[in-house]
Amino acid sequence: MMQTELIVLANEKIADQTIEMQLGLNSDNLGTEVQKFVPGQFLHVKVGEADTTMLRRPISIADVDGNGNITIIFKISGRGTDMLSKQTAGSRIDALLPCGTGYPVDNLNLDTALLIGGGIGVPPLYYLGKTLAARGTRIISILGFQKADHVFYKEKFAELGESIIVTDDGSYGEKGFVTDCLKEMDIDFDCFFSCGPTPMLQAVTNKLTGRHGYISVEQRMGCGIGACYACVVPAKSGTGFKKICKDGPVFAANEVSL
Amino acid sequence: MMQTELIVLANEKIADQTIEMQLGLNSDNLGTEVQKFVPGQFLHVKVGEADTTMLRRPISIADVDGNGNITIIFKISGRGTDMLSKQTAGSRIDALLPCGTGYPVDNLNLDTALLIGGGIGVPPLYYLGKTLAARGTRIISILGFQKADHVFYKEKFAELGESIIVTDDGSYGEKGFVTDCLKEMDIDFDCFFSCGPTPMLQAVTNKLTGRHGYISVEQRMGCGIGACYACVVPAKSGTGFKKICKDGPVFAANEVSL
Amino acid sequence: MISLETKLPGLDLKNPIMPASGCFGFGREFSELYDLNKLGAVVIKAATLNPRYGNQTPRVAETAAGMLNSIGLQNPGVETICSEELPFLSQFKTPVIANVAGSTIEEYVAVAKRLDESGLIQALELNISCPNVKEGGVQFGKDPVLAAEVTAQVKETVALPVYVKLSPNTADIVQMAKAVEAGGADGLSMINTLTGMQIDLSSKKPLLANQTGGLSGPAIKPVAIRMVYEVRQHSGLPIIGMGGISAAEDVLEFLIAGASAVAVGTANIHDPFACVNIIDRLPQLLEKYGFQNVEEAIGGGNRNEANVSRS
Amino acid sequence: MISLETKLPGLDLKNPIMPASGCFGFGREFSELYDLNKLGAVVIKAATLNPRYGNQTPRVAETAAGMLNSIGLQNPGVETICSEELPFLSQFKTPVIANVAGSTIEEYVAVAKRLDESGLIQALELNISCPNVKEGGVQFGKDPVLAAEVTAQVKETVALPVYVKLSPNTADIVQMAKAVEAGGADGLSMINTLTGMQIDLSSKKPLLANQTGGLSGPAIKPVAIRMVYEVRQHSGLPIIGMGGISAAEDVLEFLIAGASAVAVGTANIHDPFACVNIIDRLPQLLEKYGFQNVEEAIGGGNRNEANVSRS
Ligand SMILES: Cc1cc2nc3c(=O)[nH]c(=O)nc-3n(C[C@H](O)[C@H](O)[C@H](O)COP(=O)(O)OP(=O)(O)OC[C@H]3O[C@@H](n4cnc5c(N)ncnc54)[C@H](O)[C@@H]3O)c2cc1C
Ligand SMILES: Cc1cc2nc3c(=O)[nH]c(=O)nc-3n(C[C@H](O)[C@H](O)[C@H](O)COP(=O)(O)OP(=O)(O)OC[C@H]3O[C@@H](n4cnc5c(N)ncnc54)[C@H](O)[C@@H]3O)c2cc1C
Ligand SMILES: Cc1cc2nc3c(=O)[nH]c(=O)nc-3n(C[C@H](O)[C@H](O)[C@H](O)COP(=O)(O)O)c2cc1C
Ligand SMILES: Cc1cc2nc3c(=O)[nH]c(=O)nc-3n(C[C@H](O)[C@H](O)[C@H](O)COP(=O)(O)O)c2cc1C
Ligand code: FES
Ligand code: FES
Repeated sequence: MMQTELIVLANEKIADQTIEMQLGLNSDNLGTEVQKFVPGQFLHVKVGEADTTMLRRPISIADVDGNGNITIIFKISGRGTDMLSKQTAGSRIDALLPCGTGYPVDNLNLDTALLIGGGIGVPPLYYLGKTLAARGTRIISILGFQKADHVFYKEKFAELGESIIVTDDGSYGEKGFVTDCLKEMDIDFDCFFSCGPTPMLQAVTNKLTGRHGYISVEQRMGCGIGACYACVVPAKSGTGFKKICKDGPVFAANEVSL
Repeated sequence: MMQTELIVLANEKIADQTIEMQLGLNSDNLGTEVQKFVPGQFLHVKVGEADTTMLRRPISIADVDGNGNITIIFKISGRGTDMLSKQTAGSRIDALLPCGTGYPVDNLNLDTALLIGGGIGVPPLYYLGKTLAARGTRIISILGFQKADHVFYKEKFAELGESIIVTDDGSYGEKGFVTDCLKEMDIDFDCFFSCGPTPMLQAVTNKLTGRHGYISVEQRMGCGIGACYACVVPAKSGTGFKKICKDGPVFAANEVSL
Repeated sequence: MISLETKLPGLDLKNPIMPASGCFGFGREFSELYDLNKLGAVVIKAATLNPRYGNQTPRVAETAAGMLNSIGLQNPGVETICSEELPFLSQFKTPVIANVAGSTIEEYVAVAKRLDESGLIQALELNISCPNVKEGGVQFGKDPVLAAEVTAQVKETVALPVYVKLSPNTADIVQMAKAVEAGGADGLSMINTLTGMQIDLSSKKPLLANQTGGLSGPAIKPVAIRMVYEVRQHSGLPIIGMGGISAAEDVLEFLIAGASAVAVGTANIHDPFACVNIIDRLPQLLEKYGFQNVEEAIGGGNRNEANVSRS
Repeated sequence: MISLETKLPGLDLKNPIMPASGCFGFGREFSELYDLNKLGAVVIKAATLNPRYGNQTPRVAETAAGMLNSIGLQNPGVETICSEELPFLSQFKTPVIANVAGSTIEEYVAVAKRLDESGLIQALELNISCPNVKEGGVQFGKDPVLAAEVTAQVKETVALPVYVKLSPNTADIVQMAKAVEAGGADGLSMINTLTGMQIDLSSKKPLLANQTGGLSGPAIKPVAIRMVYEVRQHSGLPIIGMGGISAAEDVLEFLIAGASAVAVGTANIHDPFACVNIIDRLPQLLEKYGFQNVEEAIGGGNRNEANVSRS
């Protein structure tokens, strides 16, 4: 984990209030480091100074390309993401990276992976899907968005495999929640991977109890590196706890109590 | 007095850490209003948001041109003036204006005016000198600066009349303080006008006790409009007080206790 | 149409926004900028029995998301206020709340009485919390017994509703609130400033001539919200909330925490149109968060906690 | 060469900068970013007798120039801290100060004793000021008699120097300082956080699960400076100053106000290199303001006030 300045290479609006940002490294030496970043890990981004925005914002790694450039996708949902969205090509962004523990892709040997994402939980699943697909895993994705103009990366996920999109109001794809799809369809998969708001994760893990799977958990964070205890989640086994920013954000589905 | 947005027309460094900035009005209707601004009045400038810089910065009007454009000259001496110095052509600046009571130029009929300025107290004297000169008054100015690279507007003051420049270290003009010049020279004048740091004003008023004159007083300000009582100075006559931002910053030399 | 009306003892407010005492003088300067009829009420600068010059300058310093002031209750004295300032304000259809300070109970009572008799104000705000002058009532603000006593004596003398302005420089704000409630207060104003200091690195001394000053502005908002919320759980008195309000969102935070109206102080210094901008924005914001009117938002956060006791 | 060395009871510091308790865990994470030998000292997260899970999440909120936290003294318990965390820190040539919390005097004493016996720390910091757990010692921080008592009993039990960490949520910080001085404290740490709250407009409830949290960051610096300055006038105890430090200028402000060393809390969360950046910048800044070394700057603002009494 390191602190570095990333350089904004591109800033594009890809859906309502949703920005895709390409970030480059300020040193070539780091390129190979970035290649080792694991899907599910995140950047902890300083979006302003202490007087405007004291806390860093956690944003998932949505992709890493062959040059070590990083893609993030985020929704403008408050002051910090609004400030971040105004950073254009050439701006420098202070980030801690890579933060947290991602999906254990190296230890998995899967035929079929089911990705279940909701809203701003979708971005890390793209990097995950791409990584798994490159290893020959078949990818099925179910992605939920609020409505049509919130949808992004539909083509990109379609390229990875079968992809179903649902919207809360049916304005794009199926109407309903991702869990409705789980109910209706009889999908064959070895392992599921889910990222999205906590109520969605609860619904998904309830529906898929007993299945092998991983979830990525959200929480308000302080340090983002495991030092402040802001972001804990109770471990399912007894009285312990896990730090989302360090032990997570990815946990085995049966590891933590949501 | 009004609140308005001024548009930065030009931003030029004219001496060490010293910026000359041209500000235009965002509406043509105000042009004639600005022509009425009195030398010695100031702008109360919002240099950032409440979380970075809560208090506005008072900056004197250094000139007003025929189009109603305003010139300010300021020294970068802290966070606020540093932020202000970064505003380039096209930026908009929220200002209260005109603030305070200026030199009573309309009520004066002078043969010779002596302007005594120090450092960032020099700017308002330029607008004063220009206004008086236009009415046929002979202008003599004594301007003090720290050292050579702090000097600005020497040609402009020379155009107005006789102009003596002193620096603390003698690196430009005479070595010493403005009061040294007062001592050495036998200047004939009807009225003096002084603006600069409080110790200088004290020295000047001591030296020129009994002479007809005006001084412009500095103090840390809150509202800048007379509502908060941050900026008072004791009146010489007994127990009263004056608000620098409203009754001043210009006072008759014997009106207030420094 | 979202209604902004709210009622407090003695005050029928067209909207819950008023400038806080000390940041608005006696209204004259602001009346050059906008129509004071737009305001819910006006709270004037503290009045004392005799004119006060206040502290030495410098009196203000800028801090992170806030400021320090050590004005020291400068004011022309209650007599001049009644004869010269209040008549000016009475041209507006906006209730006036007079902030009262003193060094002794007798002074509080005398000032309150004079203001009451003037017939030109609608409520009193007892400032038992000015941190900037030793004899500025701050001892009343730290001691619940004294606080109750000064409240009771003023209440005995005047017919006007009495709001007591509490200091945040206390370990137990609820105790103070209950004390003045027992003393007969009609409402609470909270909070005044937190005592703070800034060191000037060049002179190696406190920047303010008075050494300490009162911290205000967004920096203190979390403390103010906490105190309003806590007091609301334990006292039935209506609260005029303040401390760091600079946007309509902040007003809503105070209303939900339990304030029935709010005062805006420091924000006026940063932006003299702060109050009117907030008033203009408030209806839209209430609507966004599902409130039909201001009354509905008040205490919105405490609904589930049920019993607001009157103990 | 400007010397940054400063001496406090039990602590020979190579520089006056240490991370504040709770913002640095037990140092492991930060040791991945820089060499902890650079620090003047390390203050570890609060230790209690048994492991504590702490409060529910969310536990942090952002405020104007600050943040609220309601961690609630989560820690693995003093036993695990001694066996697993302190040995890690002892590889560095940097003194370790252990922050001690408890619900009873007995718990404070037991935790302090265990830490003392470990031989792995250089000083204790009694946290009698955590606002985030009812049984977190906060009652000790509000009551001078209890504060003196817990200090005295810990002092009786341990050989290590004892610093007592004071809460700013009090009407009279000097009284608290004098009480713990009388109880035998070797030094003071000040300040802990101010109790605050944020309302989440969407849910219409306090954002933090614990409702209230501790306000820290630049927002509170003026309160901290004032308290350090006031206490310095009335107590001879050395002070570790903290509250809102994010730059070397802030450190100098604390030193001049009367602190002998400082702790940096929230700034580490904003920028994990905050402490080392400040340490790097400090010599140049001391020079700029005419100080030959850190010792000279301490209390620089109080020189004319003369007699720092020991009463
Ligand atoms: C591990 C992790 C990965 C994430 N990845 C992404 C991503 O790839 N794309 C994306 O759009 N969003 C992502 N989020 C959510 C993102 O962090 C929040 O939307 C963002 O912090 C909101 O900041 P703001 O300034 O816009 O909102 P504000 O409301 O101004 O934020 C105030 C504070 O609350 C925190 N906060 C508010 N909402 C959230 C939230 N949902 N989760 C965590 N903290 C929050 C902020 O970080 C900040 O500290 C992720 C969150 C986590 C924990
Ligand atoms: C009526 C008046 C007219 C002025 N005209 C000019 C001018 O034309 N050109 C110019 O360069 N300067 C002028 N000044 C001084 C100018 O206001 C300060 O230099 C400026 O406010 C410093 O702000 P800062 O952010 O750079 O410093 P900081 O130290 O960051 O300021 C912190 C706070 O202190 C206040 N402050 C600091 N120094 C002064 C000071 N000398 N006077 C008043 N407030 C101060 C600031 O306004 C701010 O509130 C004038 C001051 C007054 C009172
Ligand atoms: C410059 C200034 C002067 C003040 N004068 C008074 C006063 O005379 N009486 C009083 O009760 N409060 C006074 N206050 C406190 C404010 O009324 C208010 O309680 C406090 O500033 C918190 O609100 P804010 O953060 O919106 O400023 C003053 C505050 C400031 C900044
Ligand atoms: C996340 C967090 C956790 C904290 N935990 C503790 C703690 O365990 N013990 C303690 O004495 N203080 C704790 N504090 C208080 C800090 O040590 C410090 O006193 C306070 O935050 C003020 O300093 P700052 O403004 O630099 O953060 C904590 C503060 C924060 C922000
Ligand atoms: S955010 Fe600090 S421990 Fe996770
Ligand atoms: S600055 Fe407010 S009265 Fe002058």
